[in-house]
Amino acid sequence: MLGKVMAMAEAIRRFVPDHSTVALGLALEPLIPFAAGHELIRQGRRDLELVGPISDALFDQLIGAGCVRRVTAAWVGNVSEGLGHCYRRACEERIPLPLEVRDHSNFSISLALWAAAWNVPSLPTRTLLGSDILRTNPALAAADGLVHVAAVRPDVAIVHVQRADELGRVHAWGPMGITEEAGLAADRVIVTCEELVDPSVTLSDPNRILFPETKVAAVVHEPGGAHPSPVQGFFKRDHAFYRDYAERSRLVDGYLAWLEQWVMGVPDRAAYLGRVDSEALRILRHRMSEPVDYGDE
Amino acid sequence: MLGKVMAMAEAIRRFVPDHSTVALGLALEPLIPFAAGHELIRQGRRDLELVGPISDALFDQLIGAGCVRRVTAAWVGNVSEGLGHCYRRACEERIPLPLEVRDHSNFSISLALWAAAWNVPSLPTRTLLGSDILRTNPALAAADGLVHVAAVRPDVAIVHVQRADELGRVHAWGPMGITEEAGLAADRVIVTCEELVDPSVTLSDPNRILFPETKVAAVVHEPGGAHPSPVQGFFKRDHAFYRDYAERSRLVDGYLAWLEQWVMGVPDRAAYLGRVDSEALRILRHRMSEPVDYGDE
Amino acid sequence: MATSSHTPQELMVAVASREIRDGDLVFVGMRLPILAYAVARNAHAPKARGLFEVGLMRDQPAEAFLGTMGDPPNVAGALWATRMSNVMALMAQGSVDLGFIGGAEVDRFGNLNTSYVGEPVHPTVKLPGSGGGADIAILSRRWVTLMSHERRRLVDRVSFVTSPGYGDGSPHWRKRNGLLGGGPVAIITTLCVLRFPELGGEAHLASVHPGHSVKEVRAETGWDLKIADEVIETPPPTDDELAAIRRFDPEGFWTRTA
Amino acid sequence: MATSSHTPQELMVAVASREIRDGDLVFVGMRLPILAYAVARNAHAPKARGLFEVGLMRDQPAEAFLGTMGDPPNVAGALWATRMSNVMALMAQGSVDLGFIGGAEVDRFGNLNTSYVGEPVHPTVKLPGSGGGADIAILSRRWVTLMSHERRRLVDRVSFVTSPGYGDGSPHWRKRNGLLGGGPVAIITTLCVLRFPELGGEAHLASVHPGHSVKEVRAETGWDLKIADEVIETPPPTDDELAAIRRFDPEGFWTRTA
Repeated sequence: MLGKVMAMAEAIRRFVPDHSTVALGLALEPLIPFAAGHELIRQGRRDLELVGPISDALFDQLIGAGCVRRVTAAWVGNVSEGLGHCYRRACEERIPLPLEVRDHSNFSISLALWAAAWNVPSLPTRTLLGSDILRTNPALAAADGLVHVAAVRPDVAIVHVQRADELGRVHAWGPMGITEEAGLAADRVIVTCEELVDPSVTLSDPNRILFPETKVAAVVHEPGGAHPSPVQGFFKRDHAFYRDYAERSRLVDGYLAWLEQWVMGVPDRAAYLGRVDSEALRILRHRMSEPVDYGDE
Repeated sequence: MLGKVMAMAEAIRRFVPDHSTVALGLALEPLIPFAAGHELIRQGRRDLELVGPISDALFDQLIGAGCVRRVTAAWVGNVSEGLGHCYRRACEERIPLPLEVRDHSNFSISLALWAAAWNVPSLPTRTLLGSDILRTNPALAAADGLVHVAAVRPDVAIVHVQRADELGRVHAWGPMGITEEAGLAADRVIVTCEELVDPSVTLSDPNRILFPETKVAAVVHEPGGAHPSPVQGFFKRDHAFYRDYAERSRLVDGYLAWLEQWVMGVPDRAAYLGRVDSEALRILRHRMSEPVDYGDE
Repeated sequence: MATSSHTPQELMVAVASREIRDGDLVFVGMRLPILAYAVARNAHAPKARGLFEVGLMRDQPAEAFLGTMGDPPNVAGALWATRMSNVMALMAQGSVDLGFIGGAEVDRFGNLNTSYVGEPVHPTVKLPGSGGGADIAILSRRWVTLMSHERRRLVDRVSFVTSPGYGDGSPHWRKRNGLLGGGPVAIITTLCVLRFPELGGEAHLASVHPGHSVKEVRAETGWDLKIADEVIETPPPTDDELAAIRRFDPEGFWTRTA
Repeated sequence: MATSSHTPQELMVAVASREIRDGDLVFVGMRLPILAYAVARNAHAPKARGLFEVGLMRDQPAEAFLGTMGDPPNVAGALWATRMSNVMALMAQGSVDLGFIGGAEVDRFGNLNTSYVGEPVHPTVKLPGSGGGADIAILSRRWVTLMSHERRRLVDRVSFVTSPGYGDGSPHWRKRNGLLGGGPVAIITTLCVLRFPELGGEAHLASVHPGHSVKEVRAETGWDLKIADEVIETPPPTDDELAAIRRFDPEGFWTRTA
């Protein structure tokens, strides 16, 4: 009854309606919830506002598919390859749709989420002074030698993590980017995970639990759900896959062919993974952390 | 050469001069660096500003010993027993010295440290609206329906943790209170630890490392250095010791006798522990955390 | 079914536990409320969660006695061990349904003083301070305070408002001053329970504990206390409640000492 | 001793690595600077530390090739895996000695544009944006940018300042505008190295890479480039530098492709 486990299609249908503000790709290059993003595309979600820091190819894919009305982010492109071609087409030619851009820096988008997490209208910072980003983003205001970054409150944050339990206690490791503040700022969190584990595993280390379980609305067991992004301890980054996407998405037809092959033409992540040599990407050199003792009596 | 390990007396002598602003007791009831505080008293440190959230008996002991000029904290007393008698005498009768008090709430002292960590003059919050704390603390200003909490930048934060290595990589677990923001806000951190471990232990779990090593000036291997406060996995809280301190510190003479017995009359922590039945406090029921895999290749 | 032999503290814990609704996120605080949470969780509120400013969220109460919220048994099995600022973030968002605050001095409008008796510059008594009290009073959806019922503690107006209740008692005082939370709903004392009107304002006597009288309560209250139309006798702790209290406070550290 | 056979990217990495002083805390960023950090760490800067906005601090370079700063080899053995906001806190405090920023377009005063070519409302080219670039440009003590030397990239004035250098070049422009960090010290291109005066201002040609000429540099630069009194030839990568570069980029992903 308390369990939050569901299939990806159900989690996206129930918790990410059209017009939602969605934070994802919050750890920058690793742990990007590509599987969840592709389900958003398959379900034809529209008018989304995407929120993120340096945002790798998934933002570009969602924009190309026409799901996105506004991007509030520090960077949108293909981290190892450069420009995001769908992002360019949307901004330069309104293809497939016009796109509103609210530029941030990595620091300022983090502060925008901390402002929402602490429920204040804005937080001050010394970054962005002297940058024209202040001119184009109405959510940033300079005053008294400081920049005031308006709160950004996502309706939902989508995170891919290494392991979670059915009640939404999440363990993630590696660099966290802006994941924690996004989860605290969001109304709710959708978790996709490599491993669905027993609560005795997550509760054995409460300091590693990333969010309060009260924020987590859905837990989707989706191994490989972050491909082609890396997952510490599970998968290496598939650089070639990013390169192939960059080349094929250069023109609209190429992008649409790519989308058909990897998103529209596959029913779910399992089918997608059947077309990837994920074994070649699997991490084989294990480096286990030293346990700590929560002994109490 | 790179090693930061030193004896308590040297760490306090080198890194906590008179007039310092010192943050300690940052995890509230657990992990209070009593051994470091007692060394401050033995070395006759003067004119300190103490910074903390709910601050258990150590603040009271330092105030009674005449080390403290100002307290910037949310609460000063004896958590399981109630009032802090030395704190009362200092505020009510200027015994042994007058004391300046800058009252905060738990939330506002945390924000004061985050402001310093992010190097901004203040951070806004909705707490403290309607509280007379705004009237008495000049570091808090109400405007536009918000309270602006001025940055508090400690010269040094002193933390007791479960384990650290000689280069200052720290693993601590259990509730962290305001430890992280205090360490980031402080110019430098003094670490006292139950276990001095090999870097292969700390670096096996970089997500558990509490501060950047660049902040850590000294590592003191001081088992039992938090007594009578609890240390998850190591020691239970010594409630009777707090009760005894509360009763004996009710009057100045009793406090001074207590101080002679437990601080001035003992050369160091080892001698102090020789007078405590620490075996009765040792935690015997172990609860090890499930390891995580930082595998990379 | 009620039993006759219980201490005033045991009754206060039982009464406090009944303020916890199932599913509540409770900002627990210290001392008696820790027991009240444990009692509620084991009785009528099995889906309640506890939040502790030290940096913890729990569902099950700790398995062993707690002298403080940061004692090791409160950490083992926690749902979240984190920073205080993250716990405060949840409360600032309005996610905390109920908070408990210990009071040294309270007034007719539910304002708490835990800072100074007398002038702050030269106090006759320096109290420990806010801790998280002001944060709970301002940000939680509703809150309750527990204290010993003495005329010097229940005063007409506190000289220093550490944790605001309904301010000067004027209509919508909290809203006008930008306070997000709803304010105090009850003052649980050693003699009785005081409650507040739906929209806040002045406290009134709602129930008197067994063995005590309205007359005694008025004599020990520092203002002309309003009395509810029907003052009931506070239902004493049930055997189940007492059993739970004594399981979590086996030596009576909190409930069987003065 | 220098070798003749190296790619332009390999030279740029070697030159960038020489900007890192021993003991520096380096905000590393992406691509070539990741290699520059590895080269410096293995040569003249064994006590340097690297900071990555993804949320990492390292001493030793990663043991394996990195396509991004967040690749697993960059996490294993890290000194700190944390939140971006904590990494930014260190930079906001002035603790970052040197930062690297990738540039799409730079002007004579060292201002970088990585946002818009043309009007932001109807850009002719939408570039990816700041990432951490603006943060590094404003908050690090000194910074360096690397880019392909093309007349369309090195322009008189950028139309959009994503990451500010010395603004309009007027004296103390950064200080007057409240920028904490010191500003750019070098622009490393495929043809040459441009440097800035001690107190900032306009870039000048400091060294020309082997096989290229001042004339060529001027022709490929979008403003009337100042020339240092003594323009030297950029010292080519040493064998040790090349060996290190090729160890950390074995397939030439970053240094042997266009």
